[in-house]
Amino acid sequence: MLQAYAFIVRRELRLALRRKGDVLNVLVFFIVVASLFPLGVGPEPGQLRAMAAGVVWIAALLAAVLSLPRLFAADHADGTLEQMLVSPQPLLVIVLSKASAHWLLTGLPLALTAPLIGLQYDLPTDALGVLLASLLIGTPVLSLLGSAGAALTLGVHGGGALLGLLVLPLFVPVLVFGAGAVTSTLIGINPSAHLSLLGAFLAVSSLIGPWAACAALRVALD
Amino acid sequence: MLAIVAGVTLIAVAAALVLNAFQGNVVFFFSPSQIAAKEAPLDRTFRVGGMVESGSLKRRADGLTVEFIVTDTAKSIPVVYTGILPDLFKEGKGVVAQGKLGPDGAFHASEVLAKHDENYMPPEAAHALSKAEADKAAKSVVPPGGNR
Amino acid sequence: MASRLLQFATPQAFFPLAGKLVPWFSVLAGALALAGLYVAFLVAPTDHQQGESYRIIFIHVPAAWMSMFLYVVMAGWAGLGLALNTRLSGMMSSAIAPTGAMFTFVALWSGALWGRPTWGAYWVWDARLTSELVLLFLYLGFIALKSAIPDPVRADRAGAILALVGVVNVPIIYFSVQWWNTLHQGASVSLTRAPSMAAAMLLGMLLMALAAWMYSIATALSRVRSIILERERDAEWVRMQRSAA
Amino acid sequence: MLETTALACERGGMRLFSDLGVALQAGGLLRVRGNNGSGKTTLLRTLAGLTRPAAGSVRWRGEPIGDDFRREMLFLGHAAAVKDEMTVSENLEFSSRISCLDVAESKIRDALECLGIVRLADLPARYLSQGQRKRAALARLALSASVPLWLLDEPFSALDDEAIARVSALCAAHLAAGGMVVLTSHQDIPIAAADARAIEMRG
Repeated sequence: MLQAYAFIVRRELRLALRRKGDVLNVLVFFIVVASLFPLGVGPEPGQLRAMAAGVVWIAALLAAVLSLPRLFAADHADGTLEQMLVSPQPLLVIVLSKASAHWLLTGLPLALTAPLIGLQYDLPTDALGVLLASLLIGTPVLSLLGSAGAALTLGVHGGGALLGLLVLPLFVPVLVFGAGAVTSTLIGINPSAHLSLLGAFLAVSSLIGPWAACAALRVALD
Repeated sequence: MLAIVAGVTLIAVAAALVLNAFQGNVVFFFSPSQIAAKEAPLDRTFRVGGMVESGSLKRRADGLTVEFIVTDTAKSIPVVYTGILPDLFKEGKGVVAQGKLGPDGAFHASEVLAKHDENYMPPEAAHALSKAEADKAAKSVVPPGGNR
Repeated sequence: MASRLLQFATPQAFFPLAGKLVPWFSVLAGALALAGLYVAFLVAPTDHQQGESYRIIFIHVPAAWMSMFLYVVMAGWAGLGLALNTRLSGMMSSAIAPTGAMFTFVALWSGALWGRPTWGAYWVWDARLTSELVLLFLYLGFIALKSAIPDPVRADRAGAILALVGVVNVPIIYFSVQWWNTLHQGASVSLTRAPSMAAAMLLGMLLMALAAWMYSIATALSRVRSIILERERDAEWVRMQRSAA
Repeated sequence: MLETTALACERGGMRLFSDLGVALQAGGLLRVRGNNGSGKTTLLRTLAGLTRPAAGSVRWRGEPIGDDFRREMLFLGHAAAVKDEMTVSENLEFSSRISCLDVAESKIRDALECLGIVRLADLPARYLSQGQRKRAALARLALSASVPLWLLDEPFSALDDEAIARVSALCAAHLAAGGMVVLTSHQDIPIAAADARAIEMRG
């Protein structure tokens, strides 16, 4: 089981690295969106610091939604997804390895670059640490629930926007606790409550997301 | 079978984390006693919460800066605020202010928040209630979240 | 008893039954609404703090209750359809969704209109209004997904999965917004938990809630009839129905 | 081994076939004939467990089909299931590993040799012709002797005569070794089989 998980993830990474563009596009999109806000809202440090967490988190959400359709679409088009469904591997393993690969290619890079953007927004160092922590806990949720959304809209006309409409409401708790953790450090409140709630939501999503993705894939390929 | 075990552990982890979030000293704001006991951060903005002491509201000559005293019936702290007070701000009612401790020991607020409660009842019942509230408020006030 | 009930599970058998029930529920909804409005505006006293503007509660609260109740019912029907592969359940969930979305929209607007006199702003990022807004997005997502998928069988199942994921998340979303709201808005010191509702006010609200419920059943049943006709249009019994009419 | 009872399938609300009973024993070959849209592919996908039947059931060794069944079944659909970004041998290696087949490098090359495309082994699949892609997909048959049930949807489409001969030889060998093959095809390709049967799908 674990072995199958490993080599499917390796296959996903190998495929992604052969199409470097996709991975970099998501990262550049994240940086561009996060850098647009000061241009739109004005460079006043106090203001930027207050909204930094929200901006970074929303940019991460949008970047994730942008990259979700590719999770299954290419394999669906050339028939390899169908082969995975008839293979002896439990569908849960396939969905989990796809979601993990998506996180390694989008969630993780976003989390690692976020502190740089936080500096742009004049965030103090301890807030940067909490920003990184909140993203590391929160971005897997984007991949887990996102994979369910991608499976539901597989092959559906207008999938991209529809996918956004489906998953963004489900990401509200991640945005609330993720951004909340950072802003609370700015006003002297201990962020542990936010981070542990974020972790709780991650645990719940790792239950709901894969179940929904498996059911949705079976429906999509019926 | 494995899926069920994984499912149960995930739910258990989620529940544990949620409980942990509540037990932790979830401070919405610091009470005047905590500030007096030096628990609040000195060089950083934080929030103070308590009751506005009746009769303590004073407006300075410049017409914009106000001073009032926030108390939790044990300790109290003077607050200085430049700006328009929210229309629900009343003496004797609860308030939360965000700002920093000044060198003069007063709390310089950058933001003052007030919130009305959701009780709806005819005027007569309200008078009876507010009289009871006043007596109770004098005895003890506990901010939500019960920090240690 | 169950076998007798099951025979209504096929769309063809359910179609005439729904037809008979719709008028009953509509009349019931109308009567309850009239009684509720009468109590709300003529019997219930004014409020000590907000005077007359609080009367919007008779629209806002029932609508909010219905918006959440209907989502659970919709998810229930959808889940049933997914598990038992019965077509009628999927149709019922599609029939309920628009009414649920409408009540959410009404709850949002009445909440906003109410916020104007009390909090001084049309839109207030209050926990209830915000989580209600997210609930509206969940409804719209469900309706959009089902209309985007051409094949009705797949649409029902995909919609069911989304509804089930949503129904688990609704309490979590409400809780997270509640938590976020108390921090943003600043938690004021809460004193005693006084009795919050006068008897007459409670009665008005319950009557309006029941009226809303009857209305939902009536609209859902009439909407499911049109869905059945649409889905079964090339079925034998529908053609006979049309030729007879 | 493989049997269906009162099987019925629908597509887009239209009933394709109903009350279909099929049984297949070791060494059995089943051809599924029928014109376009008669439900051949739907039947195969139902046997593979991809499509949920409207009524009836599919059983393997007396049990409803599930995870264990997929360990003993190979399904090749219309799509060649080959990734453009990966080379031919990488594709075969992945599809074999995911089917829990033992995948030594030499075995991969033998399988490609068996389908006559070993010289394309290190070429990204993007550059293959339609027929070559089909051969790359069918190369898995050469590695799947240990998989009892083969479900092949139009295995001979887009293949030239030489490839057709190679594939039918593979099928014959599999049947002789006690395996089972269910295939749909418009061409009547002779395959030596002890117990060969056919069903006609009426549209």
